[in-house]
Amino acid sequence: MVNTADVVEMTVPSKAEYVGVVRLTVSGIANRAGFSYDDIEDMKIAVAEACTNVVDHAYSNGGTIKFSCSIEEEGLKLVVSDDGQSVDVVQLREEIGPVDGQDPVGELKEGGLGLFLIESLMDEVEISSEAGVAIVMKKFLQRDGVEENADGPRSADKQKQ
Amino acid sequence: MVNTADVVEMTVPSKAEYVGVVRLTVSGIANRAGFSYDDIEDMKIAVAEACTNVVDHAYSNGGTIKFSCSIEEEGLKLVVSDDGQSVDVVQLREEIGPVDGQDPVGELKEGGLGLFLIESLMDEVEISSEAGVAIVMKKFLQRDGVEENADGPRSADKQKQ
Amino acid sequence: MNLTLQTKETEAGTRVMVEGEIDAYTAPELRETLIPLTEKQNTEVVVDLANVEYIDSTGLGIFIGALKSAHSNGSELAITGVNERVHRLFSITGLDEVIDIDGERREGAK
Amino acid sequence: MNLTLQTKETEAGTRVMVEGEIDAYTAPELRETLIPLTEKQNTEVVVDLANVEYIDSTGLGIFIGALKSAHSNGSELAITGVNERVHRLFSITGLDEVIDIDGERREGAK
Ligand SMILES: Nc1ncnc2c1ncn2[C@@H]1O[C@H](COP(=O)(O)OP(=O)(O)O)[C@@H](O)[C@H]1O
Ligand SMILES: Nc1ncnc2c1ncn2[C@@H]1O[C@H](COP(=O)(O)OP(=O)(O)O)[C@@H](O)[C@H]1O
Repeated sequence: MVNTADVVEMTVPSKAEYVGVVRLTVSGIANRAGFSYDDIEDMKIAVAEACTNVVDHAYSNGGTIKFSCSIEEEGLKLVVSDDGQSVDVVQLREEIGPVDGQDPVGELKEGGLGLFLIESLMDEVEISSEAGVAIVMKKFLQRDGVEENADGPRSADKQKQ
Repeated sequence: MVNTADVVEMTVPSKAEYVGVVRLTVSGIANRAGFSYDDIEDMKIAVAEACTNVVDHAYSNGGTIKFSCSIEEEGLKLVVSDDGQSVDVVQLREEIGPVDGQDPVGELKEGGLGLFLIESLMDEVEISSEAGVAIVMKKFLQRDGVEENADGPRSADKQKQ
Repeated sequence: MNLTLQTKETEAGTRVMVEGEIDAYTAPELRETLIPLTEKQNTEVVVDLANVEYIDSTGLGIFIGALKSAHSNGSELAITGVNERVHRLFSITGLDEVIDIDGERREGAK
Repeated sequence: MNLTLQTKETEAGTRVMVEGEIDAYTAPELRETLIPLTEKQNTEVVVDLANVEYIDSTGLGIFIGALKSAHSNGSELAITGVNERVHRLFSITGLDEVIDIDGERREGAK
């Protein structure tokens, strides 16, 4: 339906009001690419998380969010990037995780779930940071045969508890 | 809500399946910019017509559709452009018009309504052609006081009949 | 963004129920369903657009093509169920003067 | 893309009906409604998410904030009406272990 290696590129101002615009664009592309409702919703969230991070953390004086999507045979490659502040990716990845139900309520953090959700909802995620941050996310079409885990990477931890 | 002079830019392959993706993006931007349902629908159609023209007429060997949208205080400026074949804009404008109800059915043309719809649904339209074609379309926010004519530019002709 | 078509035989001919969006991507499917139906002799094809949320000139062009096809085969094409938005497009483009829409064609061109 | 909030006084406290999408753009509105309600002493705030089509981490963060606020004021926060999609997000992030969702919180952290 959609040919291999088609690319959609987009630039929007780094403001909360445009995150929903990118989300709509993603849902359109994913719909045309033949993804299921659930996969489309997952991608909308993942891309929105990456865009929200740009809005919240990348720039001190405004800038743009860059979004690109390659429609490949195996699925979609979604990239969200910015030219803002750089981060220590290794340290960042160490901090990624869900809420710990053992923590006292008063000590729960209100943020820090964005990257964890991206990791949980997408099939492959790469984060890099040179000038700014780039996050490359993949979702594969028709993972028949591969058992999908509704709880994402979490479930392994849960069994240990 | 949305600040002056924000710009959203987008590039998609010149294929019919991506026209709907651009349309979704337009509806998101126009929603955020505070337009009414009817104005949003009008802009979706106008942008889709311009994109469909790129798909149908611009390239013989494939190419891209460029879409950009400036969110200005007075409203939205929507631009659809391509790097394909050029056209004679003066001649093009002369041919723009609705279906003539006096024509025998057998002589009706099946195409040729795209630019006419764009002219009818948008407040201002400029077409230019140097390398490729660019169409600049404006829709103003809140045209209170200015009487809107549901039938567009057509109505003047109708009264003459 | 997608289109669903359902076809039903009626006493007078055929009824086509259209649901979704009619644009450059989905229009070929509509054309492939509609044109063969209008090529039958002396029949009536009614297209129900009640569940159409979006239509642009590519879709309108399909109806002009179907009208011509019906006409040259001694058949009739009618459109029903159009909402206000869709009606507005048929009316801006003058198509409401040549196609029977909700039984209220204003001027006949034969 | 938009959010609509409706607040109703109940015997036990307040019920907030949320409709639409909760993201970085709409979340501040939800926060401004929700936090003051949870700051009342010894009350119960029930948030009905039955008509929420979309929520992401910004929205989830609001509920963590509301839970903390309720907790420190001796009040209760509960969420109801979540559909499968929304439940999945509360569950992936572990929030279903700390917030009462549809009366079925699994492990209590007090
Ligand atoms: N685009 C970015 N630019 C700069 N820093 C970022 C970017 N994306 C993520 N970060 C950093 O990673 C951290 C974790 O992000 P995330 O998991 O989404 O949680 P949150 O945004 O709620 O803090 C952020 O707090 C921020 O320090
Ligand atoms: N982007 C474009 N590139 C080349 N030619 C174009 C472009 N847009 C419009 N045209 C020309 O203008 C004509 C009228 O366009 P339109 O009113 O949309 O009707 P249609 O596309 O159905 O022919 C087209 O037939 C084509 O020749």
